[in-house]
Amino acid sequence: MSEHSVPLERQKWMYETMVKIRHYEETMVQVYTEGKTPVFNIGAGTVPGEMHLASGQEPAAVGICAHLTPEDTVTAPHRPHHIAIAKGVHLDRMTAEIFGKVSGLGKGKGGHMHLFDPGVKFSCSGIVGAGIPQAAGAALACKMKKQNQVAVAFAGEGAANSGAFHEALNLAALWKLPLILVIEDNRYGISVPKEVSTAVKSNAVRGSAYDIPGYHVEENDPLEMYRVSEEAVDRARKGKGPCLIEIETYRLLGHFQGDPELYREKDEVAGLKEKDPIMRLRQHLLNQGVQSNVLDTMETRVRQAVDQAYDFARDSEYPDAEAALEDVFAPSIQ
Amino acid sequence: MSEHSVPLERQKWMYETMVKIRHYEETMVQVYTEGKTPVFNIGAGTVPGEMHLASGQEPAAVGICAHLTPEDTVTAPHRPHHIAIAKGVHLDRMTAEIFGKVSGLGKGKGGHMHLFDPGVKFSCSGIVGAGIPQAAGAALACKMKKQNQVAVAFAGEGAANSGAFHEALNLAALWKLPLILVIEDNRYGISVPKEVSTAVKSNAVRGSAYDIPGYHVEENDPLEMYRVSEEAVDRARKGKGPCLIEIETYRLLGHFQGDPELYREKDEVAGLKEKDPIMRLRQHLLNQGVQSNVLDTMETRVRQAVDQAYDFARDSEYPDAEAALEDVFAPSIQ
Amino acid sequence: MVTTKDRVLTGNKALSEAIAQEMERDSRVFLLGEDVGKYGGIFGSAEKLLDRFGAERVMDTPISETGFIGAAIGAATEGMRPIAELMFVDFFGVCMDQIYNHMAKIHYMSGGAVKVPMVLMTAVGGGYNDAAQHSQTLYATFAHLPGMKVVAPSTPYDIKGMMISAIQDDNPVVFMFHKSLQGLGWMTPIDASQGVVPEDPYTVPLGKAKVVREGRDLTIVGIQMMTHHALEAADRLAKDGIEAEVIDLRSLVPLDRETIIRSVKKTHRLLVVDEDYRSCGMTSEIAATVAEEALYDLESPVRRLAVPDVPIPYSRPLENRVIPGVESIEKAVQTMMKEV
Amino acid sequence: MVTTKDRVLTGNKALSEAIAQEMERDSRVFLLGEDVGKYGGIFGSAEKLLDRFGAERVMDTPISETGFIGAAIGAATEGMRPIAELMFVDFFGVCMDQIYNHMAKIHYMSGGAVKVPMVLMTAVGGGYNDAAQHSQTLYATFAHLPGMKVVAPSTPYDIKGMMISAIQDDNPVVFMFHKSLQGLGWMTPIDASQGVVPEDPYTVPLGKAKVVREGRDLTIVGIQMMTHHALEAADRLAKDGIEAEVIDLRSLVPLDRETIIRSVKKTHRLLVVDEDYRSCGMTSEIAATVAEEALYDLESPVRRLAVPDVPIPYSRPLENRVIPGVESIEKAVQTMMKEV
Ligand SMILES: Cc1ncc(C[n+]2csc(CCOP(=O)(O)OP(=O)(O)O)c2C)c(N)n1
Ligand SMILES: Cc1ncc(C[n+]2csc(CCOP(=O)(O)OP(=O)(O)O)c2C)c(N)n1
Ligand SMILES: [Mg+2]
Ligand SMILES: [Mg+2]
Repeated sequence: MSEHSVPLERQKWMYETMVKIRHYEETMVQVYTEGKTPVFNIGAGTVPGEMHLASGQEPAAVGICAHLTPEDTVTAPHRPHHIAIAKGVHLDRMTAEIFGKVSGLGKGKGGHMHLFDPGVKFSCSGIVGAGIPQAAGAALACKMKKQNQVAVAFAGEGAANSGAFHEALNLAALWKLPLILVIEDNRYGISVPKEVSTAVKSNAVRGSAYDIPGYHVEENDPLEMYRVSEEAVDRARKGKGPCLIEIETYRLLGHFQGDPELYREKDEVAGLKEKDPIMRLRQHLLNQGVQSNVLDTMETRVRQAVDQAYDFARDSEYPDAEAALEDVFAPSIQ
Repeated sequence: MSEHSVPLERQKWMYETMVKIRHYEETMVQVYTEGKTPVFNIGAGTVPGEMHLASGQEPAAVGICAHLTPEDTVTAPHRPHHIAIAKGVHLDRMTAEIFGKVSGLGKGKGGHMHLFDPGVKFSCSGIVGAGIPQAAGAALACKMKKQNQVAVAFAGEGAANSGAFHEALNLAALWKLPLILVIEDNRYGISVPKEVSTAVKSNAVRGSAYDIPGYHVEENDPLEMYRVSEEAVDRARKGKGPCLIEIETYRLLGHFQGDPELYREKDEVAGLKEKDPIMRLRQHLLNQGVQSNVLDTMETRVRQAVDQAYDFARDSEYPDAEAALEDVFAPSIQ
Repeated sequence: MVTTKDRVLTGNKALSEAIAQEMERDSRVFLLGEDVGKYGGIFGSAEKLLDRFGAERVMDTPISETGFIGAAIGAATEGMRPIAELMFVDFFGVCMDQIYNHMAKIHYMSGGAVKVPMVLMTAVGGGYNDAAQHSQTLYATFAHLPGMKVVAPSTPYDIKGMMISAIQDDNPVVFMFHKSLQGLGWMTPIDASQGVVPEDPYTVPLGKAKVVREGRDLTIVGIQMMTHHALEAADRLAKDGIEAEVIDLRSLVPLDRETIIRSVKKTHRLLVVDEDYRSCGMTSEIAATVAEEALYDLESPVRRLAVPDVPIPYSRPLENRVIPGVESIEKAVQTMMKEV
Repeated sequence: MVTTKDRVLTGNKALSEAIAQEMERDSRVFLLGEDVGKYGGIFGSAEKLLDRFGAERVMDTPISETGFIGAAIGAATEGMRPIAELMFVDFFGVCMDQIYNHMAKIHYMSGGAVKVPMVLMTAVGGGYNDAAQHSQTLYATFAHLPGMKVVAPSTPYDIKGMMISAIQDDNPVVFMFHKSLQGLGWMTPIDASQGVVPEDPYTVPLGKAKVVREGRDLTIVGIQMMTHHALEAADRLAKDGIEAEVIDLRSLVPLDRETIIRSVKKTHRLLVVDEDYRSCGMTSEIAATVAEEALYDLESPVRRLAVPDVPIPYSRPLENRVIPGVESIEKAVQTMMKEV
């Protein structure tokens, strides 16, 4: 892991945030099974519906969000929690949304794939690729408003084969939009390995189809992600246009909870766990002289925040059934 | 104009076919105005509806179709006549279709943008980009049938910014399909110049996004198109996979007939006419010692074929109105 | 009555004037789409806007409908008020995901926290032999899916007023203009494509149908071109003593069921005329509404005229066969009046 | 009566068996889609097919629906007989152009010269809290547009028989299977997802509705899950002396209007229940058909139950509110029987 130029404070923030994300996702693994045992039933329990967790993919989220402000826009795909947390989405209301509670970000209407927090300009959606043009539009708005905000779209490596990817990148390049596309290459789109879906090894080469830089981050390295993102965000803020970053990352869990994962060898995940980026960054911080009790304090703090969010969600009320008919249209007058 | 290795017979065929296409399109310019003067009304006259002509773009069509057999598939876009003629579509029935007659390829149901001649595996459509995945599917069928046919998709440079382009090329590259994508860069998508629509100068570079060759043919050169296509078709037939060819070509007429062409300078077309590829190839043939009366005879022959096609169309009957309700579904049993 | 002081505009000029006035008023409004710049929109929706507002607010786009409509959504959620033009409604299939899963649902999915104030403007309609992929109206394709307002005005006056309302609306509005009603120099000139349009900005509410001809014998509901055909048929029928009430639907979503039901309760007969496909179309919805809410007021079965579930054929006699016209309306009414 | 000799299969096994048998019979049949290989289809439609037929005929695709559905069309016009899986019908918006402008229209536009013998198979339905972009049925979105057959079977027997018919049909067929009726191990187990399925190949005709319960008091038309809810409601209503006739629609295009009308002429009352959106939906089309063709047979207004034109919300009480269920059907019937 190279270390050039990542300020210690940022490293600590990344570490803390990755721990927070991991604890969030691991808690969700548990919560999601509530009411689904002994027989797994996707529609039952505390949290029903599909659940796409991102344990292992923390570096993609923290490495770039470290450079963003609440005024920068982020769109995320169906696997959104790590990105939402790194972007600073309201954790209590996000969790309540996932629980389907009225105190949730979307009053329970959106759910885990549809988290909207306009306070920090975060959104996500369940349609692969769809967030990329929308982020381009947010970047266009930044440009039109002549502010120096940027927009970041996250997408999986599978999404890089969707038409939306191509159309949005061409637009962004053409209009020199402050857009950064982060491709989280976790090797799979559900069960389909990258080499079965993608004609090129690295999507970074696809930058040349739009005459924009394509960066490649190896080995799920949060510090390298930080450095590359710094350049990418800086370019975008300065009006130098879009770029794409592909990061090699790892999905420690199934595509969704309940995935039998028959498409990968059992020991693949064991191998990935040995390379856990959180452990690696922790070791790296210790190597730099950070005291382990400092890290422990951080861990305790974020664990508490996560646990509190789950408590908040649990203690909240379900929406009234009739609320289903509201919010189709906003009051018309602007 | 370089000349290496194009057999004279093929040069003559290209010349003859280009003359045929040009005469076809110039006749259509006239026929299309029938019933539309003094006031132009798109829905009136002998041939109603939109009319996209390809005068000037002959080299793209003949340069590659010179390498194809009736068993190879071609899909064309909304500007299809030159390609159809080069592919050997039944000219009488094609013209009758454009006239809306019952003797037409589609019994008058399709029209100028929807010409289907399964006899020579030609089809076209009015939706930009849509033919590319379909050609990939035809190429897939060739591969599955273990025959050495290929499929060629034609598209405008504007279409190279559509999602269909990206998805189809990735598929074709991944599956090593015998697909050749020909991009006719006529500088405009309707009124929008290439530099306003496309983030790269040449779409040839986009081949690298799929790890396939991208060829670039300059200056609307039919012989160069022939040579590049030879390599492309040969690769495809040998199972070496897809490629894309972009040819710089020129649209001598408006996007459609009736286009006021306010988006380009008047003298642009005059300049293009001076570089007319048909004149250039004629001169080239004369330089190689072909007698001008040989060329004259060819010209007369194809002019007659074209005129006959228009006569056929004119003399044919309109379909019975009730036929509109037929052909929605084929008889169900295969 | 048109006085000499009244300004007569074509549909397209009413439309581009509405956009210009809103762009003038509100710097957040901008326009993007294919050929909206120098060309001014293939159907004249953006006439002269580039000259007036420049290329930053009147943006030609690549042929990337998912890309630029998606971008409009992203810009709208960031507080801009984009108008995106989908050149022909027939092309919806390359970008429908952005339209129906995002533009239309973000407000709901966010529990009302995010607004998507944008207009998706698109040309609809046939009648000039542009065949199966360039002649559709697809009204019901949009009206079936929740979360977007869908309007289809039929006069220059309503075009201007409803476009201004659409731009000012905080919701996504699909604004369908009919090619034949744009009054373009290269289409069949028809009276209906011209009309009196006040110069000052004004709004016409979205969601209200309009009785455009009073009558006692039956109700004809029309949409856009079909309203004009219905009016002409009504004039002919009046000579036979049949007085048709004609309703111009104007808005598909919200649907003004009250106006329709009120009329049917008066006339006791209903014919719905639609340029869209018949099955699961606006004719179905309106007929069903009446069967639910005014069944006992009907004195004869509901009748529907629409494209008979075939793609739009190219050849003139074939297209004429499938798109309802004055004649087919007249005939349908005559038959209905004999039914009891 | 199920005898010990009868084989009971889940919906997904009936479906994958149909595909396997057709692939066995006809070497032109192949399958492509996301996760149809090792995974066997997210909803089990392709269970064990990869092992049996290999990766050349059971092809995992990239997430490129326009690409691979377009490719299926191209292969079909070249004489292959592809089955393409669109994982969730909700994703139609990224590929609808290929589906409705090409797959569905090529036969017509070519004047019958080109055939497009393919199946577009897709999962529909909600009820397990998968929210606005993964819970729709969108029946009418497809049924509105001409040129494709659209079927929605509700029993394992019909799933197998109709899939075999669909594959053998020379037309494009949109085959919608309902997730809850696949009998998957990770969904709520319901009786309706299992049924007797003969091992030998057989066909069930496309385009025929089926009376699945006879009754004299009213007709309930259901589609897929809604048919099962209607049957359960009918059993409950029978205890109150109300005998509902229940029709399983099975095929949306062609629509079997005769079976519906025949039933309404007998029962004189109609309730249509649909898991799709209400406006311009199948409920509209069926209600309109009856208002046209059996108006005088109706003894009370037609009633429709469907998703009330809102996106499908995530939270359990909200989703339950908008998707019709046994209770809401029962209540609607009780109200109807009091109406005259
Ligand atoms: C347009 C579309 N097609 C298919 C799907 C179903 N789907 C959901 S996630 C997914 C895989 C996505 O893979 P990738 O982009 O690599 O993201 P990852 O799940 O690996 O994070 C698929 C196919 C979808 N949601 N949207
Ligand atoms: C999906 C789609 N979007 C827009 C159009 C409208 N349209 C027809 S042709 C055309 C321009 C095409 O440009 P190009 O691909 O360069 O082909 P050319 O017309 O120059 O031959 C456009 C925008 C369409 N037919 N389909
Ligand atoms: Mg992935
Ligand atoms: Mg062009």
